[in-house]
Amino acid sequence: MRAAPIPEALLDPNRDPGGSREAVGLGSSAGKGLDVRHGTILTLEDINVSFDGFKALTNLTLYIGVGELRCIIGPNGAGKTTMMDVITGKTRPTSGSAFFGETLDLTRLSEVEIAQAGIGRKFQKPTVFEALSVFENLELALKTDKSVWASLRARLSGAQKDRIDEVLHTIRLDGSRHRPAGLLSHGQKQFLEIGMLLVQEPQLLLLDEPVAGMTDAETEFTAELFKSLARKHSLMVVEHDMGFVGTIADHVTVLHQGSVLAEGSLEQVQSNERVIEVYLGR
Amino acid sequence: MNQPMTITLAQKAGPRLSLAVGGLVLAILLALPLLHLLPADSALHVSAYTLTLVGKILCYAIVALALDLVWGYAGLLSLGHGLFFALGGYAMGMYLMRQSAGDGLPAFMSFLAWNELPWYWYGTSSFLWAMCLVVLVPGLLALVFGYFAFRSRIKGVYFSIITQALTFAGMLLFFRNETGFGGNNGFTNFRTILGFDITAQGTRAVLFLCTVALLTGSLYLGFRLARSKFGRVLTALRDAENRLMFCGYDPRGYKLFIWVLSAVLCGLAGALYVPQVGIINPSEMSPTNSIEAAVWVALGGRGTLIGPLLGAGLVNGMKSWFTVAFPEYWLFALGALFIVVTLYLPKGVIGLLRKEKEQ
Amino acid sequence: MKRRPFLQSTLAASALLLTGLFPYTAQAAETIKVGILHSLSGTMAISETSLKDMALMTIDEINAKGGLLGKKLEPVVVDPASNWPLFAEKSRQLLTQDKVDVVFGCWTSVSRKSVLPVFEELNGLLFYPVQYEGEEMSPNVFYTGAAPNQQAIPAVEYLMSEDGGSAKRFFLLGTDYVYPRTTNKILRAFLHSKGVADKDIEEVYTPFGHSDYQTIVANIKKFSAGGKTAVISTVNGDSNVPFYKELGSQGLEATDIPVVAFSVGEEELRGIDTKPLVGQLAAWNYFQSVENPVNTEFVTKWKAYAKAKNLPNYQTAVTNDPMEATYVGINMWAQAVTKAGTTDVDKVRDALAGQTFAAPSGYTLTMDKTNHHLHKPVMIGEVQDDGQFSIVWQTEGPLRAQPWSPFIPGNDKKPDYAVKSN
Amino acid sequence: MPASLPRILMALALLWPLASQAGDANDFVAANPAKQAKLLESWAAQPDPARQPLLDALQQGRVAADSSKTAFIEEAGNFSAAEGEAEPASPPKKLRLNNRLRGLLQTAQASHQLLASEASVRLAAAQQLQKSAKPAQLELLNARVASEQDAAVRDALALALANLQLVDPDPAVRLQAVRLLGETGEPLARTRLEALLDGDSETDAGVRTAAETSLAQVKRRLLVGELLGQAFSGLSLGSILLLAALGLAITFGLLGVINMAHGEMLMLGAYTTYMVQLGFQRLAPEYLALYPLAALPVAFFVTAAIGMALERTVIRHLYGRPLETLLATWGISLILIQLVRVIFGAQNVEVANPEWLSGGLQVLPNLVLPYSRIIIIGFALFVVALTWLLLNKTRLGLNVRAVTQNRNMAACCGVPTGRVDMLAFGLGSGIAGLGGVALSQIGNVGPDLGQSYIIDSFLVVVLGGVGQLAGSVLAAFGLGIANKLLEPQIGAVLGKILILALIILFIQKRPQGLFALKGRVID
Repeated sequence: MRAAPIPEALLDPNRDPGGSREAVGLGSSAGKGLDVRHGTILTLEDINVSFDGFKALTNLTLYIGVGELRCIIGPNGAGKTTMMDVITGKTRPTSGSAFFGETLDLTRLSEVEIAQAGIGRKFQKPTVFEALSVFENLELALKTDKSVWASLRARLSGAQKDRIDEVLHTIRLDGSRHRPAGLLSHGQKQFLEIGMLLVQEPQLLLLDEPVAGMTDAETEFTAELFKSLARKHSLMVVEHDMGFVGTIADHVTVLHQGSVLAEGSLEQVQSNERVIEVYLGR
Repeated sequence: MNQPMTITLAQKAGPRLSLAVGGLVLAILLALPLLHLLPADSALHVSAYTLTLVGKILCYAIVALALDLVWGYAGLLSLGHGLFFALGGYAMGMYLMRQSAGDGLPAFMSFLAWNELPWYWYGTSSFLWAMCLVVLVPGLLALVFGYFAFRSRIKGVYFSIITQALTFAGMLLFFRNETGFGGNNGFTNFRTILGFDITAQGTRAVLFLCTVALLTGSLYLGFRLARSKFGRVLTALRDAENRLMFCGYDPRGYKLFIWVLSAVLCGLAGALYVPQVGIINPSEMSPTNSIEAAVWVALGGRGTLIGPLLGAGLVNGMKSWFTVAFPEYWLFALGALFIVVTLYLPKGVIGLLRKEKEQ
Repeated sequence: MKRRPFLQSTLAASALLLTGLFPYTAQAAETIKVGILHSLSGTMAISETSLKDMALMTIDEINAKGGLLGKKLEPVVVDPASNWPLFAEKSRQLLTQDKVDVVFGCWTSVSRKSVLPVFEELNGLLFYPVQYEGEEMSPNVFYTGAAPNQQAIPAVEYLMSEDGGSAKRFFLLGTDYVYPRTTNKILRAFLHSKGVADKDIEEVYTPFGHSDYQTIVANIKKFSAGGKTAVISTVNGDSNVPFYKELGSQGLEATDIPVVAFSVGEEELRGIDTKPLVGQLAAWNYFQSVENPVNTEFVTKWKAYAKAKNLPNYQTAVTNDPMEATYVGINMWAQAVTKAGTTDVDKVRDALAGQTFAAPSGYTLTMDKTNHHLHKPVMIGEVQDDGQFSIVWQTEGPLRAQPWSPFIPGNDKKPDYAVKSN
Repeated sequence: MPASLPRILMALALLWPLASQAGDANDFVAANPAKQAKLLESWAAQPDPARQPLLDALQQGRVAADSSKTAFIEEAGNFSAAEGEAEPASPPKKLRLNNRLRGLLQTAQASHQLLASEASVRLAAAQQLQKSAKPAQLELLNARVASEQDAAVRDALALALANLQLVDPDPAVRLQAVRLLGETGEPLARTRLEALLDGDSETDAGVRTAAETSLAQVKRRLLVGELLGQAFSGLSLGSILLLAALGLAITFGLLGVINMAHGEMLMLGAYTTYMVQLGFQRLAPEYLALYPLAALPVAFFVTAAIGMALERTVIRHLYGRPLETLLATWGISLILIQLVRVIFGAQNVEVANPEWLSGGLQVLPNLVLPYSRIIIIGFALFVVALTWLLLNKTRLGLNVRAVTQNRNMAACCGVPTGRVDMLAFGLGSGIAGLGGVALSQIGNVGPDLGQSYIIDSFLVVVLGGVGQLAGSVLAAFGLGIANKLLEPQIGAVLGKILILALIILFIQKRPQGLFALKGRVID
């Protein structure tokens, strides 16, 4: 199988992918050490993963540009979640290379190191710390020194409190700040998790079905949120909801049987015959 | 379960009441050894039996608290805490044996016709070094074991079972005469501690006070930990370890810290237990004892600081009473208690008390 | 709604706790209190329960004869639950809270070691009824079981005799704890003194609760090819069944390789099918099958008692050595109290020295004047298919105990009278 | 000494025919043990078919004596005089033999049985004599070898003779004997040959060299037997661990209940066996030998019923809270232990192996495979197969797997989850009950029986990988064999400790056990 075509935008050195060259310097999200000289924040090349003979990913090659908002779609079992596992270090590929920026080899880093390097992940099923209050959830996610010793002496500074308040406001949970996260509704948990990603200030956000279980209004709001996040951050969104994908995506990648089937704008992808074949059946 | 909530809850429900009860209990505990010093015919005299019994239960309470730190807060159920407790006890026992042996070898060694001390006995005649061992031996063992276990992400039942295997192996090892710790008889017949007669009223009172101090200290430590960000990270770790890792926390360090701390607390409790009870032997390492400790915690209410103390007190108090009043039936009572508590009081006795308060 | 019952149960629980901490003390002194300290639950219950019942029977018997010093005996039974620290706690409770005048109890050495400091501190009186490794002589304990020279050494002498099969090689098999280790140490020294070389002695230990004896039995077989072999077993209670079953199924018979056991008596044989065991040996100071009027009466009384109290499996009730030792101990204590005219520990201790009692073993046993141990006869019994022993050899008369075995270096300097270990 | 003893015996033997008429039985009964031993030795050297009934009676313990030392033989409760006509002067008392006499009696029996008409009896007798023949029997053996018709018996006799010929004055005879011994695998032959290597005891160099060659051969055969024995004991221990753990593999492995009361299910299975045995003894003593077979279904249903009752009353409230099931089942286990202790007493109860489960199969001279163990290995495999079939080929199994994988989904699909849970727990408990029946045949049956197996059972299940039947099987046999390999090297105690340490290390390496399912991480 041939490697999927690389988007033009990424090949053209004169073009700012996602128009976000300057985003590198924006906010604190652009990690001090991360080398994104070539405008690519994530590079996956020829990734293979197999579980006891079952090939979950086959020669997967994918690039995400700095500040880009990429949607990944694909039928069940296409390898979307496995790909996220590879990026976050949860699953080790049998072969292939995965780089964050130009220099960070994701296949050699532990999950924690990857998270600390600036990749945040939202799980398919919203996962929050149910026994802690909403505020405490955000406090834990906050970008700060996360070593044992630091946590023993940690006190929130005024600026940090303000930051949490700000995010609480953004995700519309100011009213529930002292409620235990376990008592939130499904949609609220989704937002809380997104909020946790925000305070973590990663450069790359991996979002696995973020709007599942949300009302239309919430979905709309999420779309707005993501659009505002792009450019400052790079986003990779796995989603089934085509409507949602249509409202946010500049670029869409279709995965099928563990490798990239098609890539391009939503219209391009939707008119791709192979995609139609896969989605609609022969 | 929900620790931070319960703390806020307790605060709401009336810190004054909690403080008053706590202060009262502490006052009683501090008064007991003083009353013990009264002449035996005085009406207020507290007998050595009561004092050692309460002292023993307090030591168990420390173990329960230590276990709760790893189980209730970090979600790691150890079925091997008896090992750390016994190791601390053995370290103290070595010192006590050396004290009663004077310049010679401990009695059981001359009896095995050993002519010199094994290397690991060197320096145990020094109280200071023995105290170091009390902390170091359980601490280092926990560190090494924990490092490997947490590195391999062993958790849940797997963790419980291998800790059980660990303490079982320890028990078999200490059973052997050849290991050099007195075989299954262990250490008994202690005479003096720091030159004081171990059976003297004053020594008993001081040992008891040390136990109370250790318990209060551990409680305070636990309280501070639970209220710090560290405590919240532990709770988060217990409920969603993966989420925590993707937030950039390395769970290994957190687990290892609390695990070693807990082991050291157990070791200290063991060290205070031995001179009060007068014997340390390998049966303290039997898996059954460690399971019983888990039962104290569950009974009292895990994830709280006071619960384990209540649990240890209740179970051991009942044990002392039942084994005299209905010697043949106490196992029925104990067994039924476990079942009732797990079925109807998932939050333990403390949950029950809280419910009362809420209404 | 649920509030009240909950409150009540909490109150009840705390009441339980309080009564546990401060047990009501003493009623009027119309009775003489006798403590019974045997595990009724846990791993040792298997052996100790029948001693508790035997003690109660003996106390009933003394009460039926009018008690002591005009007072009835009142037994105080506690359950130390096979938990050694609990033994110490319970003994303190018996002595200081219940204020008993004497305690009958303990089985394992570790339990005795656990209570010893308490008895010495409070000047209590303990009667210990089980054979043990020796190396102890406390003024507060009377040992009515055998010391090693009253059990192990005569047994080995028998094995070396022509009647015992003239054994040349010895396989010492034990559970890995203090009693087997010490006994085997003494036996090895004894065998050396008889000219048996180290290559003809094999010592093997198993962990507690060991249940797989395949390898060991195979090794015994292999070892026995080198000459007439006897196995000396100090295997602990529960492991005996799998051991004997394995001997049987691998076809080792007593005629080929006799096994002499020091911890297997009538009570243990109740749990074993004895047909494959016929001919295996045990060494004790008493067997139920001893024929004399005292024993006949003793056995009859016990069976009647077991039936009257509806003890489990009373149909097959048997007596054994530690039960006899308990019986002898209580009776000797009663005689000493009568002689001293008081239950005061120091006076009773003095009165006990030289006390004699016509025991079910058919001998008149004497409490030694100085060393707190009974003079006891030694008997070797062969297992019969009915679970009883037939006595194949016995000493001429009772032997004086040597708690400090001469075969352990350094013991020659130990005094031959009881001194506090502290 | 060895030279003089035969001579004395020969002299005695010459006198014997006269004395013999006075009545062997009465002589024996009147003699003291030392004299009885002499009598038996002389009988062994001079077999007389007329003495056979007496020997049989002695061996069966039916010989008695009255106060006048007249011998009587008991027959179904009646005593009749062993010789001539006599009425007991007092109630006859049975003669008790000690071990030494019993051994001599065996040898004497064997001598007499050499005259038996059945070849198989003669063969067994010859084999017995290989072990215990005395120099006094040299002449007898020589005569029998010469007259024996059956080849196998003759070979066996020749070997028994060879043992005695090792001290023959003629080097040629010795040489032949040594060569003959080299063809056996008897552990005793090894000792006998080793004794010849020494220049003092064996003067002839040729015999010494032959002894060396023979010894090497014997040693090789012995080694084979030892290795096979080790392998077998490993398998056997593995099968026992497996039977102990299999029930747990279901209740813990599939249902996720940390079932601390599992050991007590084993114990109840064993006690059921005891009860069935009692029942047979009372009601159908003629079929007593079959009681273990009858106990299997009974134990299965009894423990399954108890398991189901526990599941319905306690455990069903605790699904999804595994660590709490630990506490509740621990409570259950305490109650069951004490209950059994109150009902049956704290002592072990007697469960006897029936005839067909006693003894063993003599494969090599130094290798006996006990029938009980062979059958238990087979039984373990049978139970595994049965469990596998139940779980994989039946509707119940499908439901169980569905419920354990996704309870809610299964409920939605119309699977009666409550019933399935109950049945699955019952199945696990029932299998534990079957394990209990097997354990009762090799170990003790007491209230604490389960406690001694519970830790091992958990280790097997965890090591194999929770929820993996095949993993449990592999882990059980692996542990059994590893244990038996280590035991001869470092002893049982250190072996056990080392095994525990290895398990801890192994779980570090493979936290999910031997047979873990790999796959996408599910959160």
